[in-house]
Amino acid sequence: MGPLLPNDIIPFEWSSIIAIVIGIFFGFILESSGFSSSRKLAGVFYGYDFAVLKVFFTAALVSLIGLLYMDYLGYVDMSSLYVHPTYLWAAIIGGAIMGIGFVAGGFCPGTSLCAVAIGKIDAIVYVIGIMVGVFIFSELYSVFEPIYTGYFYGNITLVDSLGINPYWFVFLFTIAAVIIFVLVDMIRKRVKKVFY
Amino acid sequence: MKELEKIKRISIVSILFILAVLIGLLTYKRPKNTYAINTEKTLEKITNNHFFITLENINTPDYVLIDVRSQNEFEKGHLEHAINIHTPEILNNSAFFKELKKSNKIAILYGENPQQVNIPFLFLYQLGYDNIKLLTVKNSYSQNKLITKTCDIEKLEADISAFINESVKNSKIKVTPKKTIQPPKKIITVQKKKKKAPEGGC
Amino acid sequence: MKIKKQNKHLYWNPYYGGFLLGILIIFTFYITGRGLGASGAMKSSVVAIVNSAAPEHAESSAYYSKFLDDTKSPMNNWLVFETLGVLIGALISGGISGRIGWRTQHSPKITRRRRLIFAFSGGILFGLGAQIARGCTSGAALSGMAVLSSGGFITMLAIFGTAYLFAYFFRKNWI
Amino acid sequence: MINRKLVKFLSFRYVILALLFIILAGGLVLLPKFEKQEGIKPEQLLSNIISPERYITTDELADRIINQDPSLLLIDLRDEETFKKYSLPNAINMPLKNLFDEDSSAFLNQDAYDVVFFSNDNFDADQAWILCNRLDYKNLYVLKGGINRWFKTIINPPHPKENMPLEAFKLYATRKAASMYFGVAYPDQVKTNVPKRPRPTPKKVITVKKKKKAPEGGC
Repeated sequence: MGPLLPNDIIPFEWSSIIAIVIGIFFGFILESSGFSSSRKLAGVFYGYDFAVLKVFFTAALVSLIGLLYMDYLGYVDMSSLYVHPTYLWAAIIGGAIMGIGFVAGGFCPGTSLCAVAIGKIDAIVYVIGIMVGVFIFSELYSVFEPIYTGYFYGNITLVDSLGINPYWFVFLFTIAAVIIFVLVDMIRKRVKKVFY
Repeated sequence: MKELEKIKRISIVSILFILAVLIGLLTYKRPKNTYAINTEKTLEKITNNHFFITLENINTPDYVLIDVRSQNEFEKGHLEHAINIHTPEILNNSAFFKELKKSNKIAILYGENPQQVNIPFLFLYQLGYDNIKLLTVKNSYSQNKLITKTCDIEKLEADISAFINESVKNSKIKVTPKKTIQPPKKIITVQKKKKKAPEGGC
Repeated sequence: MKIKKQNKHLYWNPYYGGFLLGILIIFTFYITGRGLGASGAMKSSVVAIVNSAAPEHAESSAYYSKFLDDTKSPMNNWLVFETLGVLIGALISGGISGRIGWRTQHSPKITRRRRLIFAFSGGILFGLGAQIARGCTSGAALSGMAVLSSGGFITMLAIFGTAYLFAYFFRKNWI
Repeated sequence: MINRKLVKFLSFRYVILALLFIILAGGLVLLPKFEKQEGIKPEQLLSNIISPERYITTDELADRIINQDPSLLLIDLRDEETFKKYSLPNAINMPLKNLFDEDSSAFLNQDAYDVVFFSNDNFDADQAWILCNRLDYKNLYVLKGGINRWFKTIINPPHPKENMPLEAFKLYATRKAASMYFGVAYPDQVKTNVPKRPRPTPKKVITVKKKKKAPEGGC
């Protein structure tokens, strides 16, 4: 039946209620897997706790495998799902700035909201920082405009850009992920334990 | 890292997930007949090469004549050793067509007139049986004997504008050539509101 | 009270959390056809604030006008509701395992002030980067990877790549 | 001792989980491929194309053209020069080859207008109709007999012989009037042909804003 809301199987008024419900689950999962503590998040860069990597890759893989099976069985039509647009240099430069922000601040927007919910003051400051960052971007929009709109390759998927078979890609990606998980555990054993 | 030891829940959930996928796969029944080519390819194929065949060259051995008319019309008269498959029953004997395709015989469809044969022809073509041809022939009965005349398709029989001008010329009274009233060029607003594209983003 | 105190730091198995998050993403794509998101809500709130503070400036500037349409306020947006849900969900989960309490979490080596300064500057950088790349880790990277979007993969690689490169400079904050 | 056994057991459980995961992903690769099914199911398509209610007769079409039916949209599937020589008033030329071009899909995939396909006879028109019906486009019709029948019935109606019933004469009268509308002049038009003052059709300019609703969003 494909995505239910755009196909009007569920009337559009429900979308905000569904958003809240999805948000509740999202917040619950993030918080209980420990993403509300910035030190656990930063552990992925310093080797003492690779929770972020594990959660991130498992979530991506499970959703990818699930969606591909549903697409094969005809329950969802992958071509009508929203694909994040590919602005090449915007993604690289934006990603670089976000990377530094991640290491410095210790949060990403989703996890900072979880931390705000349980009363972390640094998270609140972080969220205000994000708002200031957004404000700066919009004020200096003319400066960022060429990057922001340049090198647009459309909402393409890896299948279009690399011409690979999605099933094979997922299979190899899963094997790579398992290898990374094993390596990551070895690294964690060798790195000095940090109690947080 | 105590939480890595807690494995009970992850095992239960992953087994449930794999079970769900297996159930989905087992209960998945492949649709009985599936299209082989999509609409763009079909359009391109039928407009480029022609599948018409005339009455003379149909007696070579690996041609199979198929009559798409109804049963009683078939009884009244049909070309020699033709097989009768009425259009609504095409899907029921798709096995017959599959077997035809395997033994790469060419199936020639014919009916009362080419327009009537066009429907089963295009339908079968989209299902992937591209070993079919269309007999451009018109069947009619006189004293219950079948007469088949070849006819051609999409041929403009009369030049209408010439007819109109000529009729205007020889009509006695001088008729101001009434400019056929051209209603304003119709420009169509197209609201593609069938499916709301899912907007998304971070 | 002792039990509550004791399992304050008992989080889920990361694979279990990742698994449920994957299921949630499938559920979100199946129902709404779009992925999750977070920084979009902050953008809408900034737009709303600027619009209420200086409406004519908001109208004139190229960036704000993109998100302003007079039919509904910028806050009436899917992501804002989802962010509301995230706050509620985190509150519930925090409440269950007793992690709620006003505090600043920082490594014993650094002072609270330094942690707040870094959090603020990190926030600014992240806000800027999220706008340029049109998505943050959960919006562009995670939801992008779920549908194999190459933009999502590039963003994810860029984020984690630079984070690992610059981890050395910020190590005093964390270790 | 127990701890080491426990760790060994746990790592063993992880190995199973990892293997299960890889098999699950591998399963995707082994699934038999099939062409992406486009359009409605074959059974449904067959029942649609058998039913004749897609045809519109030439008399009915002539009547709707004369009354300038606003919801009528004529699509001529013949090639360029035959279209130039003669075509129905206000018809849009869309040769069968580029039925699925970018701009032509705006005319087909909409339910504001009744789309009537016509060609010399209804061979190409039927083919176009079947393909569009497979893509589930709504209210498409085919002109029965195409331009040839249009000529034989409307432009040059056969004069009914005496023994024909009254309806044949009435039908002939209406067809003759219709042919006059389409420009055919008859010698016995004694009274000067008072130019029928056309009702001023309201000037209708509707712009084609074919804006596919692109998924906006982003963050």
